Amino acid sequence: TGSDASGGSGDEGGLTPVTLMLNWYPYGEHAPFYYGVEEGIFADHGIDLTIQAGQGSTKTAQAVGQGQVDFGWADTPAVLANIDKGVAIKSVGVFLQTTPSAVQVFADSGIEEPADLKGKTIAVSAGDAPTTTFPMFLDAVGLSPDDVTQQNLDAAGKIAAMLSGQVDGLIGFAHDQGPTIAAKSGKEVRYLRYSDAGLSFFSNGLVASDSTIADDPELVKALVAATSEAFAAAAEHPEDAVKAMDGKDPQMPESAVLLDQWQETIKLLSTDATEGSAPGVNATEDWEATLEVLAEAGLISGDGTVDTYFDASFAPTE
Amino acid sequence: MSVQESATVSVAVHEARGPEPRRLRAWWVRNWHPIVFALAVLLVWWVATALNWVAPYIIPSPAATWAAFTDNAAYLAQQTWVTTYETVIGFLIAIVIGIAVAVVMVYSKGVEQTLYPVILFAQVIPKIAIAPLFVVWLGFGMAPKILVAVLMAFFPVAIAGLSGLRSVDPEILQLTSTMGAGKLKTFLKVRLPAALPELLSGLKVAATLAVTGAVVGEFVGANEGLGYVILQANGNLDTAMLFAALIIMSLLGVVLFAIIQIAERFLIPWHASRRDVRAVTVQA
Amino acid sequence: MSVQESATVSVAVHEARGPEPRRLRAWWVRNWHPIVFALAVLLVWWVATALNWVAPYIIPSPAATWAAFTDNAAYLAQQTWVTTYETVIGFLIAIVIGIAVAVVMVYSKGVEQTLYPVILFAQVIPKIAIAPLFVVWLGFGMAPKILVAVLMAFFPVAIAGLSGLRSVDPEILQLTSTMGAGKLKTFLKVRLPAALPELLSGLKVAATLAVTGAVVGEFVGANEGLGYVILQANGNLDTAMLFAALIIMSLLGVVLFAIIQIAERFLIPWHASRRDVRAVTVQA
Amino acid sequence: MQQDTQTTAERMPRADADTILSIRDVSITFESKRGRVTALEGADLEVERGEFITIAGPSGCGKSTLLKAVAGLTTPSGGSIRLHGEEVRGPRQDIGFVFQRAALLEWRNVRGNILLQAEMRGMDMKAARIRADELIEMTGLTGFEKALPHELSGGMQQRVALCRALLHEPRVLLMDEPFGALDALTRERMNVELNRIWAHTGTTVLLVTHSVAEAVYLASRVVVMSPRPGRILEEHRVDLPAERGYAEVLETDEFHRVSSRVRELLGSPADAD
Amino acid sequence: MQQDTQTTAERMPRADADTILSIRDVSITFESKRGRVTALEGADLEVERGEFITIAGPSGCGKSTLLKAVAGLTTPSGGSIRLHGEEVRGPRQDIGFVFQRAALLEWRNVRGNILLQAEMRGMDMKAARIRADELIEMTGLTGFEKALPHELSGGMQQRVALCRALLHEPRVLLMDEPFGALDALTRERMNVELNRIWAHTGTTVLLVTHSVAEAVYLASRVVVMSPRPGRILEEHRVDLPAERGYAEVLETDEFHRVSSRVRELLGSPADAD
Ligand SMILES: Nc1ncnc2c1ncn2[C@@H]1O[C@H](COP(=O)(O)OP(=O)(O)OP(=O)(O)O)[C@@H](O)[C@H]1O
Ligand SMILES: Nc1ncnc2c1ncn2[C@@H]1O[C@H](COP(=O)(O)OP(=O)(O)OP(=O)(O)O)[C@@H](O)[C@H]1O
Ligand SMILES: [Mg+2]
Ligand SMILES: [Mg+2]
Repeated sequence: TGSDASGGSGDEGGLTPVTLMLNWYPYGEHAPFYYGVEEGIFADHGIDLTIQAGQGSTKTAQAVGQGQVDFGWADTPAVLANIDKGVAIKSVGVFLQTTPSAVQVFADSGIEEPADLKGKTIAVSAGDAPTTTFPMFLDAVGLSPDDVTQQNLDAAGKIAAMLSGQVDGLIGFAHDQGPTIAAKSGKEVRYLRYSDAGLSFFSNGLVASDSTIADDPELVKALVAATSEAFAAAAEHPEDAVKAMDGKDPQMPESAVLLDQWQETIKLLSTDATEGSAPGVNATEDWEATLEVLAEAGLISGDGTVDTYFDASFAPTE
Repeated sequence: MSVQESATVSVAVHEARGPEPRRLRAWWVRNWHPIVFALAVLLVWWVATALNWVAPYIIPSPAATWAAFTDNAAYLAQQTWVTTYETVIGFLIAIVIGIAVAVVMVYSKGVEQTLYPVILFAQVIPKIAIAPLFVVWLGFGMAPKILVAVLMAFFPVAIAGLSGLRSVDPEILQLTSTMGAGKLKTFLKVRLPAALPELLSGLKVAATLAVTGAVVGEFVGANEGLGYVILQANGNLDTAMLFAALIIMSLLGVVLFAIIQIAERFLIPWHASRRDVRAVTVQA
Repeated sequence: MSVQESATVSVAVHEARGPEPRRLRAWWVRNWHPIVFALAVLLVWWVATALNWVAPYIIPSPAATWAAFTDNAAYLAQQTWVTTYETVIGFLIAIVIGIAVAVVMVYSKGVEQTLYPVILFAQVIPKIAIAPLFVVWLGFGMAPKILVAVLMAFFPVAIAGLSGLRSVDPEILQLTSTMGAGKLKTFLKVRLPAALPELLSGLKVAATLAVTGAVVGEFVGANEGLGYVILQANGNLDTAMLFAALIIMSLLGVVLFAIIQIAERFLIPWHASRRDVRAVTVQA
Repeated sequence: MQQDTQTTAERMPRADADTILSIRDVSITFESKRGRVTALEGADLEVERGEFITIAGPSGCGKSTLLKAVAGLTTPSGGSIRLHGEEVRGPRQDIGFVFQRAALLEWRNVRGNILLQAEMRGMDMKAARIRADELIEMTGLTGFEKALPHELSGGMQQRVALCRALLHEPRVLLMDEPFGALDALTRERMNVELNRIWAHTGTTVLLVTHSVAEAVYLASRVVVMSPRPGRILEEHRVDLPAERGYAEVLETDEFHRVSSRVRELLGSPADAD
Repeated sequence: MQQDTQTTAERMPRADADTILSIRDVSITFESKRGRVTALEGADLEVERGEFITIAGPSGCGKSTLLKAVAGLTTPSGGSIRLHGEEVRGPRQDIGFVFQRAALLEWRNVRGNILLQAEMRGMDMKAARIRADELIEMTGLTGFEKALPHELSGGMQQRVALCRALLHEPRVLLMDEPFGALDALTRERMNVELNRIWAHTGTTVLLVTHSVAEAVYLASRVVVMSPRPGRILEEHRVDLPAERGYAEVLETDEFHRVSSRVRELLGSPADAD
């Protein structure tokens, strides 16, 4: 099917077949995986990569935990919450280190800054990380949770509600819904990023099951390394990277949206602490900050340490 | 009840009155199956979670589920009320629309041919897929949830109603046609009662679908109701709460279903399916 | 067909054979309703989108939808095939399970009391809510989708089957009980044929639910199938593709439904509901 | 033929003012996937207001079909039926019909089934209820007013159907073997009641029966039909007073004359049944 | 009572080797929400192998109920019924039963309905088919083998039910007004056929009828029941050869003697019907 993109290139012999489940259907953020396969980066690391669409980070995390796929690409808050609940997985490297969580409004809506959200209605999705941490964002920008009306809606409903003016904005990932809304409405979208309010925590990264980590550390290492290279390469050649997704799935967003999405993603690949490092290099202080935020939001228990959630032995070091 | 026994429409019954323990025993003899079964399910559930056959993030322990109930009793009651309200209103509207559709289809071939594709379409599309439409058209109130409940529930009513209304003994219709009553009267006094047994079995299916419909409607966009509880529990990986909500939902369905079963007793006591209970010979 | 006409079981028909144009006209007279209606719907759709009454991100234009069809013909055909396969398998399993459940419930009061809560539970819980369980247990293949289709479709079969099997004329059962046949034979030769009309109307509901079930199963976790197409289209607000997939789904439901309608013609030609078509007097 | 009878050929249709029902050259052919069955072929019958026509004929000869055609429940394939001077097209409401099968509504009790007639016609319910109780009394169903059809014996069901057809005192009464499931005594009582009703109300009756005695006792004219395809073989006027005692009539020469001719036509021996 | 009849009181149950059916002090009371109806009260009847018992009695007196109790389809409230020496509990399969209502399967055609008996009993189908065709021929249904029940006249349906009960040549035959919807001629033919079958096969028959002539012509013993609650009023042995010509029997003194007594008991006058 369309989403299967096995790395057919490269030498045939010696490649380990690996399945990676994404957090969602393929969109711009995932360009590096396709680009990496096309460029032979994964093959160079001895990996024959199969990319599989996912349906939410929790499902991806649990699929990895159950051994139904080898690796997962999932949102860190969801991963950590699952680990808390006993799913036997660990993060092996977060790539989106600045949260893409943002309140997204139309540029012409009169909402210029977070303070303007007062009295507005914002579409949210119950239970996901951006929604759960929304009160902290409000707090950070000097508003109280009661100042904003939250309307819970499903993913498609959020966008439609915003386009039709029933809500003033929505909460989601800036590099995901934003470009789609802009493309559909023809209007510019303004992002009120959590990170701009000083609230940051990790987003998508690679996860592996405890057993894979124990049984085949070399494979994990190879995958993390290849992914890092692929992200670096894709960040350098955004157009080519997005082009690599062409034809992989007839339903992918149009290329302009994909490119927009990927370029938004590039901005998220590092924090102040990891500025200049290779993609996928995690700083312990960022991990600690993430744990603190998520514990405060109640997404995780707060009892665990970084080691509980993250196996640092695979991430690139430089 | 074997074929042979069930064929013996007139069965002998022993007088049920007697001293307390005897009545209790009689009650137990009649009802032990589901009770024993329910206890067995509870036991398996408890063992499976206690021995960690299934992880708690997949299935919570009975104790955790019970705690979710008690810790959130007031909250759950409030959400249950919302969903119940949507379900009942949706179900009632579905009954009216379903019967109306069945009636016009019985009386007009042209309408039947025209309506069939429409109601099929309405039935087949997954309501979650057209969620954005509901949000845009009906906003965030109860209306879209009720609409989803109606959309899910009216189809079985219409189909069973149609089939029931069609199954009326043609000779009875011939007879009543010589009595010169209008269509409405003939419908109310002949066709509808004759269709009731089948219609009621359609209502049973519809009742369960109305519950599902209301909850799915809440998935689409709601700040309250059991669907919201489920979504949030799913997001928080709070399986205990998830199970609590699912159990309440099921109970809601069971209650609606039971109401129709009881209604059957009053509405179609005459029907063949109930007859063996009634035509009994008395033991001397 | 008015009450009075429909009561006239024996209706006069004119011979249908004649020159071509006459047959065409006869065909048109019989079928104009749905055709005109479909054209009207298309027109309203076209006007509404052309005049921008509804935004294209809510409802795409007919042209855009058609383009989505043609541009992705092969892809859609492939996904349709997957969903069709899941639906059909799920539907067949649901028929078998539904009838089996109805049968054991008819023959044993204890089993009935025990099973009812179970099947009610299975019916009421929204499949999307227990999706993670299916994924965890059955992986990402076709199994969980078929399971959802079965879970959604078997209930109407069981309820209609139960009600149909119960409605057999008690006197006929008395009669056949004097013929000394085993339960199986009595079931196959008496109860099942008598229950068929009702069972078939349950199957109609089940067929549509099987389609919905397969698609909802695909929502849960799939890399192919119409559910995958719909979910992705929804995420991208690609309404043209969404509509294309929804239309295909509906057609799938309509086709299954039509197959049962045709089966009715062969399986229950004797039934009252079909009788007016057959007992006709010839015009001299 | 005998002097005081007319054969179908002799009796020509007249445009009589008093003709309430005129059946002319009626043929009815049923078509099913199995082929065609001609139930009636060229049936002719003129009925005058207030006549009591009894119809006898072999099983399957089209008697029920004829009654249904008169009621407008079956459309003839050929010929014409005029009731009250109007061509019959579609169900007639100015009649009372007792079907061969009791055809009771299984969800209504005895009284409810009888009162259906009144409810459907929008009759005055109070009067109807009184009349229903009279009929229940007359047919010996007292005590079973609240019984459901399946709790009744075959004969009792038939009596309920009879009451239902009589409730609205129709001007034309079509009865298809209304007493077939009754024992001799009950049947006789019903016969006497029916004769009384007919004699006093001037109702026009068409009654199908297999009992020759019943046919002759009740009739002002007995019609005998041929085997399928049904035609009207002979008609015999019964020259007896309108209101008749049962035992007396059975002694009369007229009764014996007509009965034996009818028996002869039906091919049945002597005076068994 | 008359010398050659026994009243119920006189006739004491004997443990006869040849007693095939023994009904002793059987009472049947139906209970419904309306109250109780006692259909039978203290019914006693001993039937010997090869007897032909005809049962007459007023409508609603419990005749059908009695037959159903013998077949094990209704459980008596009191008393005992023994068939072939065994207590009857639950449906009996060693019988043939013609219900008062034809009770045909509406989805099976005439032949299919008759052959149901053979299929259910797992009889040899080839032989059964031949026998079915004989019965169809005998009952005058030839040409309607493929007709569905709703395409048949009332009398034709009844004949199909008759064929179905005869197909397996049961040793005990229970018939509830099997000829009620037939015309005199057909009925007579059926009577003669049934008499022939009985005389040649030694089948034991219990037949309910409202026709006194039929009751006496067919019976080796006529049983008359009282109005509800049904008891057995009198029994009359009919002293005529097993195989009987119809016309001849009607002339015999024995026939007249028994018929008039039965008519008297039933309260019906002279020789109407
Ligand atoms: N709906 C029908 N379809 C096909 N054939 C029919 C239908 N109704 C009646 N017939 C046929 O028409 C013929 C006459 O039937 P009808 O019921 O009028 O007979 P009848 O004289 O009333 O007989 P009986 O005395 O047995 O009631 C029969 O051969 C029957 O098979
Ligand atoms: N299932 C039942 N429930 C309640 N009452 C019943 C039931 N079956 C029969 N009865 C009653 O039992 C009595 C005898 O009925 P049964 O059918 O035996 O009469 P019958 O002698 O066959 O009369 P008929 O000659 O009219 O057929 C009737 O009063 C009837 O109302
Ligand atoms: Mg007839
Ligand atoms: Mg009876």
